[in-house]
Amino acid sequence: MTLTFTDEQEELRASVRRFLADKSPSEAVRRWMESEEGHDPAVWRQMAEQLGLQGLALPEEYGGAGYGPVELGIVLEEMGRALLPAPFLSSVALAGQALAVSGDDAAKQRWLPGIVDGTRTAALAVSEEGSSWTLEGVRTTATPKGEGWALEGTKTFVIDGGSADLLLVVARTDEGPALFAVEGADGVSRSPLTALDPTRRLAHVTLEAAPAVRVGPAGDQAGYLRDVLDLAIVALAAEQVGAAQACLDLSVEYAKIRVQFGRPIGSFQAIKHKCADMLLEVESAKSAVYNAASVAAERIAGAGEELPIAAALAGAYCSTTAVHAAKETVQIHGGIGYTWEHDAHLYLKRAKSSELLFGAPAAHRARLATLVGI
Amino acid sequence: MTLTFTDEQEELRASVRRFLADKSPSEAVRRWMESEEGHDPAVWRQMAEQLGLQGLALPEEYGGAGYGPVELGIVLEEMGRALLPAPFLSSVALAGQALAVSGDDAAKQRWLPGIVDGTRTAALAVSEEGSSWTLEGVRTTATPKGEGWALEGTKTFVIDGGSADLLLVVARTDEGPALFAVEGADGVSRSPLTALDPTRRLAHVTLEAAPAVRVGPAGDQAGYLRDVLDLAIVALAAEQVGAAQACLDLSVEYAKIRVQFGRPIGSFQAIKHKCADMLLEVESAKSAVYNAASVAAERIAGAGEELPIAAALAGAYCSTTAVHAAKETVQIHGGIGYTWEHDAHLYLKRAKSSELLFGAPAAHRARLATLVGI
Amino acid sequence: MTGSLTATPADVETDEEFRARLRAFLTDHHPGKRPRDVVEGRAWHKAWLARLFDAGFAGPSFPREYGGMDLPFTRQVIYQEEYNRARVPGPQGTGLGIAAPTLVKYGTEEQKQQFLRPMIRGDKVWAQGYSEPEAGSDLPSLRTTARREGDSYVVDGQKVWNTHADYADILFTLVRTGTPESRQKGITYLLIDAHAPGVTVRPLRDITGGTHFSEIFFDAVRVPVANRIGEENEGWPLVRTSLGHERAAGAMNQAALYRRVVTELTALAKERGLTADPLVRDRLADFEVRVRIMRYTGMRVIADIVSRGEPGPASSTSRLFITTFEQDLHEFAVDMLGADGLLLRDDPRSVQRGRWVGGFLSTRASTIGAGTAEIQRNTIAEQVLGLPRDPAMPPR
Amino acid sequence: MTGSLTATPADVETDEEFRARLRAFLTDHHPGKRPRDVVEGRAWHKAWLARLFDAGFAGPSFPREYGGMDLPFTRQVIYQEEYNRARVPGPQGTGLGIAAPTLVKYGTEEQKQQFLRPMIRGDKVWAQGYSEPEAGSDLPSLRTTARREGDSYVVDGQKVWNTHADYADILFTLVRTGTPESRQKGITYLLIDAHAPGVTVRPLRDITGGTHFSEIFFDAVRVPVANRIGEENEGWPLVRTSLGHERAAGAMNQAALYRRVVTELTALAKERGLTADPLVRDRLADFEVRVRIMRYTGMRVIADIVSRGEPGPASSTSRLFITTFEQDLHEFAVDMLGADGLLLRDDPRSVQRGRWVGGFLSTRASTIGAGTAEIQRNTIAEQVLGLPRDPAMPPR
Repeated sequence: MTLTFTDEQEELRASVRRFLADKSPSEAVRRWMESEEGHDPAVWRQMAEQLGLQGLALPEEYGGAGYGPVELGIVLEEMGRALLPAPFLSSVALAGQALAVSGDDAAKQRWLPGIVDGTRTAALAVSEEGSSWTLEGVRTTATPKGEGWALEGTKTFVIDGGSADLLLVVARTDEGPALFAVEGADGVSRSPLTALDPTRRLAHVTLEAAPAVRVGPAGDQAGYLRDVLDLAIVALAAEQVGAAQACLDLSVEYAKIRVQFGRPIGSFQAIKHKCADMLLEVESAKSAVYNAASVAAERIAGAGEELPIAAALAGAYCSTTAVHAAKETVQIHGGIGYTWEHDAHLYLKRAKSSELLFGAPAAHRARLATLVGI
Repeated sequence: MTLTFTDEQEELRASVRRFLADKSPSEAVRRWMESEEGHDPAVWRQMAEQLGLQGLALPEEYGGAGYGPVELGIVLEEMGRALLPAPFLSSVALAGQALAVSGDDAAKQRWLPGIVDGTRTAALAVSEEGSSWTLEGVRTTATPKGEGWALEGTKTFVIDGGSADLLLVVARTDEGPALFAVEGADGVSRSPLTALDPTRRLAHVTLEAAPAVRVGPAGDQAGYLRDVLDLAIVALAAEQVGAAQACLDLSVEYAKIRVQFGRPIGSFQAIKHKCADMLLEVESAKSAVYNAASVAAERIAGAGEELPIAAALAGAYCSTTAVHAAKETVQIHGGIGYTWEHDAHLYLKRAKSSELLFGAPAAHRARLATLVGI
Repeated sequence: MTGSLTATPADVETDEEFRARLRAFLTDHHPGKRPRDVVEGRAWHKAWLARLFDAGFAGPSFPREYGGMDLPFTRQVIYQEEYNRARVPGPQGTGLGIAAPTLVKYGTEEQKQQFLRPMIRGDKVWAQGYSEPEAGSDLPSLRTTARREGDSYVVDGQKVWNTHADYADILFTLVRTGTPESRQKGITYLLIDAHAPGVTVRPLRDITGGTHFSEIFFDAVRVPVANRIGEENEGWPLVRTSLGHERAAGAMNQAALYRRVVTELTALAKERGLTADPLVRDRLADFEVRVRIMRYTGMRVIADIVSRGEPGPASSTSRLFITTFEQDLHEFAVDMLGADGLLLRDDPRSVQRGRWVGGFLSTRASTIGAGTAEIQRNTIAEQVLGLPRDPAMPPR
Repeated sequence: MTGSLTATPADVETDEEFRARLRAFLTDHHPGKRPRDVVEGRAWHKAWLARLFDAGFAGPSFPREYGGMDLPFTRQVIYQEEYNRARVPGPQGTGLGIAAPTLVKYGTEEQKQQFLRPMIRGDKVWAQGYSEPEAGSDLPSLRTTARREGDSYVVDGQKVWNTHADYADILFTLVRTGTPESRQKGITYLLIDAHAPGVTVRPLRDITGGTHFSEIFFDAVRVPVANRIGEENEGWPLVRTSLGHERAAGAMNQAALYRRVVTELTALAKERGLTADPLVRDRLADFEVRVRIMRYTGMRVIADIVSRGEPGPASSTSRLFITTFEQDLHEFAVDMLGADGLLLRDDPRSVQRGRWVGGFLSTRASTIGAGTAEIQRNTIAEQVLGLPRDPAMPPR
């Protein structure tokens, strides 16, 4: 288990941070979050072409760099910090990793190269109405039809589900839940959701006899699906930690310069103690997510049996940390933190949204309790 | 509903406070808490003879003054504040009120006068091993035997159960739970418990064919027993509020005089904010318990259907408030608060003990949820 | 206009008769649903307030000579209970709650005659001009200046966080007339015509995406000296004009409001089958505890005022209690709803038109506006508990 | 005595061989159960430490010339892991953890030769004399004085909160040699013979009812100037001697300890059927989360030290994390057990000999001793985050 970073990894972090500071500063985030597309396609292309970020953690045989969840986590942490609006989490971390661990060579061959070079995007559709990020809650059905399958059901809160070229849909079969690839508009209707976080697009997807291809090797009972869900949780947790760190940084900076009663507000104990508690939580969240990313890497290498535990732990702790940090950031900034112009609310909305998309902290803890035998 | 006090009630509070400051200062509390008896019999007599406290809230026809739970609450608040070690809660508030609402004239005639004049004490035995302050948890049985009944079972955490002249025991009959009076040693074995709070005596009581008299009018299915339990919870909540106020007072006083870094620690925001939060909780707890006492008074007068709700609410909130106040008092006092010599730990022990004796806050909230239809 | 008042004077009417009469009026004349359109809504609101006034039911705590009802405190409480129960719109702007008591206490007879009646009738909407971008919690450091020129002051500067300023007629404003370092000792209280030349009001977009607040810019605005309340440089104490009774009644209103909200949240939880989860039940029960305590505390404060003439320490912590409560409640509601709780008002699938997530955002202001929660705790500690001031703080 | 060390030098032994050799020693020579009697227990403890030393397994981080093992840091971690796993008693007193690094850094060669070996072997027990009744969190205000008289200092004053002082041989003590107002600039670091005339050690009863701390009274105690570490009036920087590596290893030990404790608490909850309650499960899961994070953070700090030579900011918050964790954990355990959780060790019906309620009381000290949680937060904010100091605080 590695909990510290190599020089190469630190260099990756630095270059992603530079890139995002340059290409996706706050003004750009705000411009694109209010746009139709929701993100800057030029930046998306540059990410792929200049930095190769989309392929960084995807297999070399499909054009990727073959790194793993640790490096992906570094990238996501920086994207969370910059609040980058882009289909990176959805297409690369969720769908890309899902394909990569599917064991289905045909599917990988067919879709990974496009994800890797950024020319195509994919989304992972798990949640349904009234359910959350679990296999148990899936009611969408898949029935064999001709050479392929037909899907019937409704998926919701699909991240970037409105724009993705490929939808990877978890659906029930007689043999249990499995993953299906849906392309094209046949039997698929997508509608955007108007939700809290303006920097992330969510969609409602209705499937009516939608033609689909099963993803996963023949005979496999989709045992890897739990990994798919857990890898998504770990990826989101990395983003959350980056956002929490950004909140802490904003708060500390502001507390140093904002003067009230003739002194910087950071000289008041109330502000100091808030910042100290944020640091404690941010550092603890880093421990949780670096461990989880490290276990995820082992999992991809065929070991890492602790992944469900590590993911549940990171999901529970990092969610809470990010929301708390964002709330404190608004509070420490006072009136200015309540304005649309300041970024505090963007972090708050991202954090609160992320906290609930893949299961609330209590749900993660409940799963953890079962996993560790409580 | 009355939520403020009359001049007469304020005078009662002042005289009880004076009496306790005079007769039961900290040194006396400490002396008696380490004694065999656990309290000062002389002070107990003076409370009865000079102030008539034991009879204050008990019916006039048995020698009491005929006041009710509001006045009793005032007395208990002051006793909580002074950490008085005496069988007042057990004998007067628990057993005395139980008899008073039993509707059983013979029982009242037989036992109330002794409780009122302080010559005899009584205890109320509800909890059993693994259970708490509920009727559902009672497994002790009562079977008819001759003119009376025979009790079989084990009661625990009986407040002042070791020294009480009379034990009022909740036991099961074929018709449901009922209250029974047990006097004498026949079939009764009592052993003291060594527990957290040194200012309150607790006992474990084993009943083996113990002869008992049923308390309660013939034909009644002991419907008043829920009131008995609720009156106890309200009484304890009053004590808790008094203790919490004492903690706040101690903390504020100390914060004004203790100098660190060349200034009183009360000038630091961290200490100020702790004290402000304590005040908020103490005042809120007062609202809860004054309401509960007022509803209890209505209940005794035949109305007050909200008593179960008011008691559960007061039990939940006041318990938490007292424990929090006591923990903060230790913390604010720093090293000195960790010494045996300072009273902070006595409040902490009393508060933690009281929090758990009649059901933990979450149990009160669960009951409240059911009562209000959540 | 005061006819209806004197026709049924308080001394011949019992409290319960008064309650019945008010309730009947509010029921019979209930203005119905507010029009959706903002401008129409304001006109509708104004018409309601005028009708209320004309029937003698406006300004319960204010003197009759200025159009108020001059009710004894117990009857003010009844008034608030019934008003709240009827769910009719309250005053527009913040004049009645904040400026009016100041005017009554510090205004000249001419000022009271001129300003109070149109304010109470709702003909003129008042908004506050206190906060500034640089002077947030530290109000005494405000920088908007007023320079005396003959019979006028010339005002320059910027205010922010002004609710209702975008449609207000009069801005009650704090300005600096002393030296820049004069703090509390150089502040003057002015009533500024919001329509005067040089006044610009700009809506401020907040984190909810809405514009509930404005910024006000003063560019050489001329204000008659006659519009000064109190003396020059002596405006600071006016800010602290005790709202004791109003505040107590306000707390009761909040308690009644949140009583409804908790009931609605519980109903929502049950409807969605969420109360099967003991963690949800425990939290809901905790809100039930707190919302009831909110009411008991309000009653206790009122009872103390009635019986002793002043509220006890409980009144000092009410606001902190309520603001933290409303933040916790709305956030919990979103959490309880899970991802569905994230949908905003505009989404057709949103839960109850996104009220909970909207409340999650808007209640962030609860612990910031009108003194942050941190400043409130300082004040409670110092003024109620008597803890010593921070030696590095400017004198109060 | 150093024979066994040189027989298997680190450079010819792999980490795993070292681990195996240490584990074998600790297993084969495990001293068994500590005698109940306090005095016997201390002698038993001393004998174990001497055996450990004589086998070359004492003082992992200290130079060999003074009897230590001089292990590279990775191997110190292995040492701590195995030591902790074996559940054998650690050092007596607080010398090895606190005074020894100070001596190594600031002591003269003579002092190191004289003091380190007997300390590492456990022949001499060391206890700290820093805190005073009036100087709690504000250590620079300490008042115990040392007056120079020829080759001696004459020490007068009182210390408090001294663990192990009741059986210590040497007290490492801070005394004032400057003016009463000199604060950090007038403090000197002295080693005082605990058996010298004029030293009185009095056990202090604490809230647990036990005597885990003592008070120390100095009444004209003569201390040779040779026992001064560093220069006169320059003792203050010695207090801050970085314990970096030891602290990281200590945090790992705590994590390992609490790993066991959480497992035991969970087992207790299951045994009593309490995990059926989702509220209990949720809390237990939260402790599971936190105790695992404690370990990951420890590993992360160690990994940073190994790879970069210094710990990151995570090391600054470890103590706060652990102390609040241990308070929460013990209080929750009592709550979970209900009234049964109130029974003390001496009660035959107590749950697990009252360990949880005992921990509830003793962990109250966790956020007080060695700097309150409030002071810790100040320090983190100022020294790690760079927030400005309170202008009304004395300079650091």
